[in-house]
Amino acid sequence: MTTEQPYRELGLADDEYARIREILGRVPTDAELAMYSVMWSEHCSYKSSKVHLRYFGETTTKAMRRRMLAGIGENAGVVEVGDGWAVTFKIESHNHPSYVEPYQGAATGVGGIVRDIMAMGARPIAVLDSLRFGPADASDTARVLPGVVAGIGGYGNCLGLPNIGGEVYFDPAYAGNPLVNALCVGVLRVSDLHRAHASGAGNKIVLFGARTGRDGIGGVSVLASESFTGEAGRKKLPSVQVGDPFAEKVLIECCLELFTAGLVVGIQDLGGAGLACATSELASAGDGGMRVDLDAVPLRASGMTPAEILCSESQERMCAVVRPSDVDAFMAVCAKWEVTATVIGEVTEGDRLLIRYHGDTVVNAPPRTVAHEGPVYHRPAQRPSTQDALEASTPDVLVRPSTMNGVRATVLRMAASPGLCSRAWVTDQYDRYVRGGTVLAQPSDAGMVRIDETTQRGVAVATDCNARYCALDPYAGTQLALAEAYRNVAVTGATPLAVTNCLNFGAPTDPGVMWQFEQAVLGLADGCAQLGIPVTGGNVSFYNQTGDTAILPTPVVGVLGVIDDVRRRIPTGLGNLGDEVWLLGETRDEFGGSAWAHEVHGHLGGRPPAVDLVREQAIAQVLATAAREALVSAAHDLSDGGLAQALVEACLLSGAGAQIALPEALEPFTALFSESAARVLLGVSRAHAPRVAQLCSVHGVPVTRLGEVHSAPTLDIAPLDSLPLSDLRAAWTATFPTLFGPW
Amino acid sequence: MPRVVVDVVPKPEILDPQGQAIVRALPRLGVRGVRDVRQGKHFELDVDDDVDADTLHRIAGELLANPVIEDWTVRRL
Amino acid sequence: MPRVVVDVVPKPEILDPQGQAIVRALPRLGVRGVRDVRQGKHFELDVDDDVDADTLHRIAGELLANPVIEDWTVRRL
Amino acid sequence: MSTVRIGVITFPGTLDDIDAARAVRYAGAEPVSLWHADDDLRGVDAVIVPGGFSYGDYLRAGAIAAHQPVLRAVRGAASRGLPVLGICNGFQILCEAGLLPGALVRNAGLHFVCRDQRLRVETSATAWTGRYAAGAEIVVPLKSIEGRYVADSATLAMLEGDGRVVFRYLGVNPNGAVNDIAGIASADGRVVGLMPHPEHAIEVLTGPSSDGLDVFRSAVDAVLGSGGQLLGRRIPSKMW
Ligand SMILES: Nc1ncnc2c1ncn2[C@@H]1O[C@H](COP(=O)(O)OP(=O)(O)O)[C@@H](O)[C@H]1O
Ligand SMILES: [Mg+2]
Repeated sequence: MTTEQPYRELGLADDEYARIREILGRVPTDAELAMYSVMWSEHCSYKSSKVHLRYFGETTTKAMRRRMLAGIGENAGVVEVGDGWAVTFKIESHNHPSYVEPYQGAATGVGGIVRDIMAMGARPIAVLDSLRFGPADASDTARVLPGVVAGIGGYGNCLGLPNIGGEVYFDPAYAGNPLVNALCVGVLRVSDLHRAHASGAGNKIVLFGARTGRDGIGGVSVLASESFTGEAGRKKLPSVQVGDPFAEKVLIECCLELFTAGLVVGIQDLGGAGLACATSELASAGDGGMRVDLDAVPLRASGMTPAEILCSESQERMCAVVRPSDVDAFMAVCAKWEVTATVIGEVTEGDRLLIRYHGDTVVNAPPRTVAHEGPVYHRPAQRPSTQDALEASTPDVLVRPSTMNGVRATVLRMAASPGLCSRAWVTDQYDRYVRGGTVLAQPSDAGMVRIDETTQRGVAVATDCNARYCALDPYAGTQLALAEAYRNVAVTGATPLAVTNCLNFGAPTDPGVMWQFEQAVLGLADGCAQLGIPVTGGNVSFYNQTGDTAILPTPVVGVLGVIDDVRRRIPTGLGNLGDEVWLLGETRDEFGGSAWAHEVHGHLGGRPPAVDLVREQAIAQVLATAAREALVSAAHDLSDGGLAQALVEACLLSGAGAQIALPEALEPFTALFSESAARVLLGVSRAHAPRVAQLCSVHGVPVTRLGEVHSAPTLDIAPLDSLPLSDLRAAWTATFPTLFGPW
Repeated sequence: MPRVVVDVVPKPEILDPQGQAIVRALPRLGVRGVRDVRQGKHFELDVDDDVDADTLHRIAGELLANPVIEDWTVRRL
Repeated sequence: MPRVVVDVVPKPEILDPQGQAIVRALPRLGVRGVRDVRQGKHFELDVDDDVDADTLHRIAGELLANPVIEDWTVRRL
Repeated sequence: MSTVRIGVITFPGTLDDIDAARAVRYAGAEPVSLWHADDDLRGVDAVIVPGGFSYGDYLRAGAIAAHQPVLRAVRGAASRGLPVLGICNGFQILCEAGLLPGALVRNAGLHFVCRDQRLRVETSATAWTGRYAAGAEIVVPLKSIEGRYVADSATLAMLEGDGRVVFRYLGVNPNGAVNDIAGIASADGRVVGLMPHPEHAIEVLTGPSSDGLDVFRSAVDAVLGSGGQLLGRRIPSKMW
């Protein structure tokens, strides 16, 4: 028996600590304790989510795996997209750090996901960011949002990665718990796929990139696994990491040159849990053990303990496994890019992770027990009793505009609402042009980049999640998020191929939260199985709550699609004069969780819109053929704000006016603001109308001909009075500058 | 009118990429002997006589500096 | 090791939007009496003893400051 | 007619070099990549200093890159009339290196600004604008946070007086630049710097227009001599 160790302060439970002693057969050293504590934290071990996430794998059929070269468990999923190209993409959260220090938190969030993509041997080619904040007019939102946006731009722009999409949502539930989810897309030749594993005894472990300092020591275990308690909570947080985007840009070019030269056996990024994570994961995934000498690690601060060196979250670092014969060549490439690189150890026979410092052995553990065989919890999950009341409080009771002028005024009011207004204030701070491959970016439904200049092959990506739907029914709500991202990709003419996700939830120790989480996973997995596209990776962020109020369940879904020829993409804005304006899909009276209920009545209740993935798929097929045969001049998905918002955006994006007659069957208000899913707005030339109509009937997609593009600069929606585009534009664009300052 | 100077520097444990970039650039100018550089911000405020020390420290701590990652000093000229 | 401080400020005739933004933000903090703010850069250099004044002025004038838009001061602590 | 070879310099942190090289190809010339550490220009006929964040734009945009060996070579060649184009960060570097007068500072609005920007081409009498009619209006992307051009009044008077303001912002002034200046030229019209990105406006598929392509075509003309020497003489006269 020995003196008490501070394992609780490190976030370890009594039984977890007991298990560490059992594994080691002795009292752990400080370094071992630190290493296990960060690696067994929720963030690194997925101990509360593991049992649920397995379901993604279980529901992924052989057919769905056909194009999948790497999936869940790797740094990022990889799918084959044709012409010998593969694409990797992943979304990750950096929520808590972005609340503590918005600029650096968001910036390092981008840096982290980009390194994940590099760790697959890919060149990063684009980023997206999915953001959630408290009320748009809250003073803390005025602190957090501008900082987060500047941080994402400051880092991403400096890396030379075009920002091609994302989301901005506001809800009181995110006050004190903003969500900052960053997605990165990368490309590689199918033959160049790299994996994170240390194999081949005698191979060297090379640490390269930035020096190691006291950045965010314990950042992961504390920042990502303890919820805030207001001011006090903010104070006790450890120092945040500061990003160096220039160092990361150089690191990217350096890595790519190393890959091309074939100098890398295995590679791993350093993110949360730093070296502790990189070394144990590399060794655990490999076929041997590993010996690491901490004295060789280049330090930025003096007097760092082994535990600190292992857990430091200094940014812009990578770890590679290199054949001894390649070390000199490896170092030469690093020298060219002025990147610091050091051999810190080697792959060994046997199955121990041995870490030495000043001649002492500070870690001697089986790597699997650190990296992959951490604790697993079956947390109790229980549908909250409040859920019935929430469903019972339907939006039917909400007062709807009684006059046509009232409906018309609502169109303008909704266009100006923080949830639906133009995001240009945000997206104009992001470089969408760099690399010269951006074919579609905000405000298109999905971003699209060309990946091959000779074949013109490209990929499209969108992220979506209406968390209000998820609050009403996490299973259906998550399928609606999937459906929307899938639809956003489909309307560009691309074919959806794969899914990534970032599951943002409250504390897993709350059975109600755990129920939401479980339902979300089931919904997403079942939905993907139905659509035939696999979940290739993702990220879980728990403890997004202040006190015991959790955020809305927010499973952000990212969908990736491929298009053989980007010149065939479908634009979002209504273009050609005289083109017919069609609505695909059916509109029902569905206002549960709608933007109208939220913005106008601050109401959340009832059922979310019905999910119809068969219809979503049919629409996607129509659009893919329409794109291939160049049949449609515009396509825009209907989502938050319904038909009214889709029409406003489709007109404002191109500056074209339209003459619309609403179908008699519905109240104008319902036709305009209902949020029924599986609907798309189309622009179709008269010449192609018959062929498109035939396609729709073949695929069983209902068509409503709404009207046509006219020459007047107005959106005329009979029976409403005409809406001048200038008024709509003023309403749509003024909100963010008014809230967050002009520039 | 009194002039007040507030100097803001990154905390010692915080990475200072700008300072590091300068250290690396100096040899190319043929300059030797500069061991370390920290880059911070320098503010010059013209204030009324009745602005007291507490107010100045509030301004520095809440607006000019980011206490999460920066230290600051206030001095009257 | 000697410490040298270089302060760099935008020339008076150059518009300083950062300083102006601070002036505008102060009332929101409930602070009155700050008439003007100029934002510049503050550098702290650790140098060997043999680094002379000329060298320091070269560092300031050729790298740390851009004479077209900025003035600077060098002082040893 | 031998193909024109146009150098594109890459510094650590340069981003738009691949785009500049693409634009050079689209203009029918051969891009030659030049590394910041080299001090020879490999006999190229013209040089582009592309956009990005060289050395992270730490300290000041372009400040550290301006001291790199390759800039010495560029300065020498420019003094002998080699056409040089600085785009965005490249413009900042040329100003920091003293090849062009004035400086570029933080946008008046403080934010990074990415937008499709209307510009007026003020003169066709430079090595990079011969293909445009003076007064032509074009749309090219602008994406920068230190894009506000400033210079003392004497320098401004000289630039305006000698017709060395090459590009001017139209409609919105996106960063508070003096006299809406988006780009300027050296006295002999061979060295041009501008904040907006013509290399991102060479095809409508990936840009707001193809208006930028003629910048690169103009350089090819200038190299092939169609009015190449003329330029030097035409510059001072204010025919616009
Ligand atoms: N934080 C952001 N970063 C980048 N692009 C964004 C961001 N927020 C919104 N966008 C873009 O603005 C446009 C409108 O956003 P949104 O209304 O969420 O689109 P949709 O409803 O089609 O999902 C989309 O092109 C989206 O990609
Ligand atoms: Mg959508």
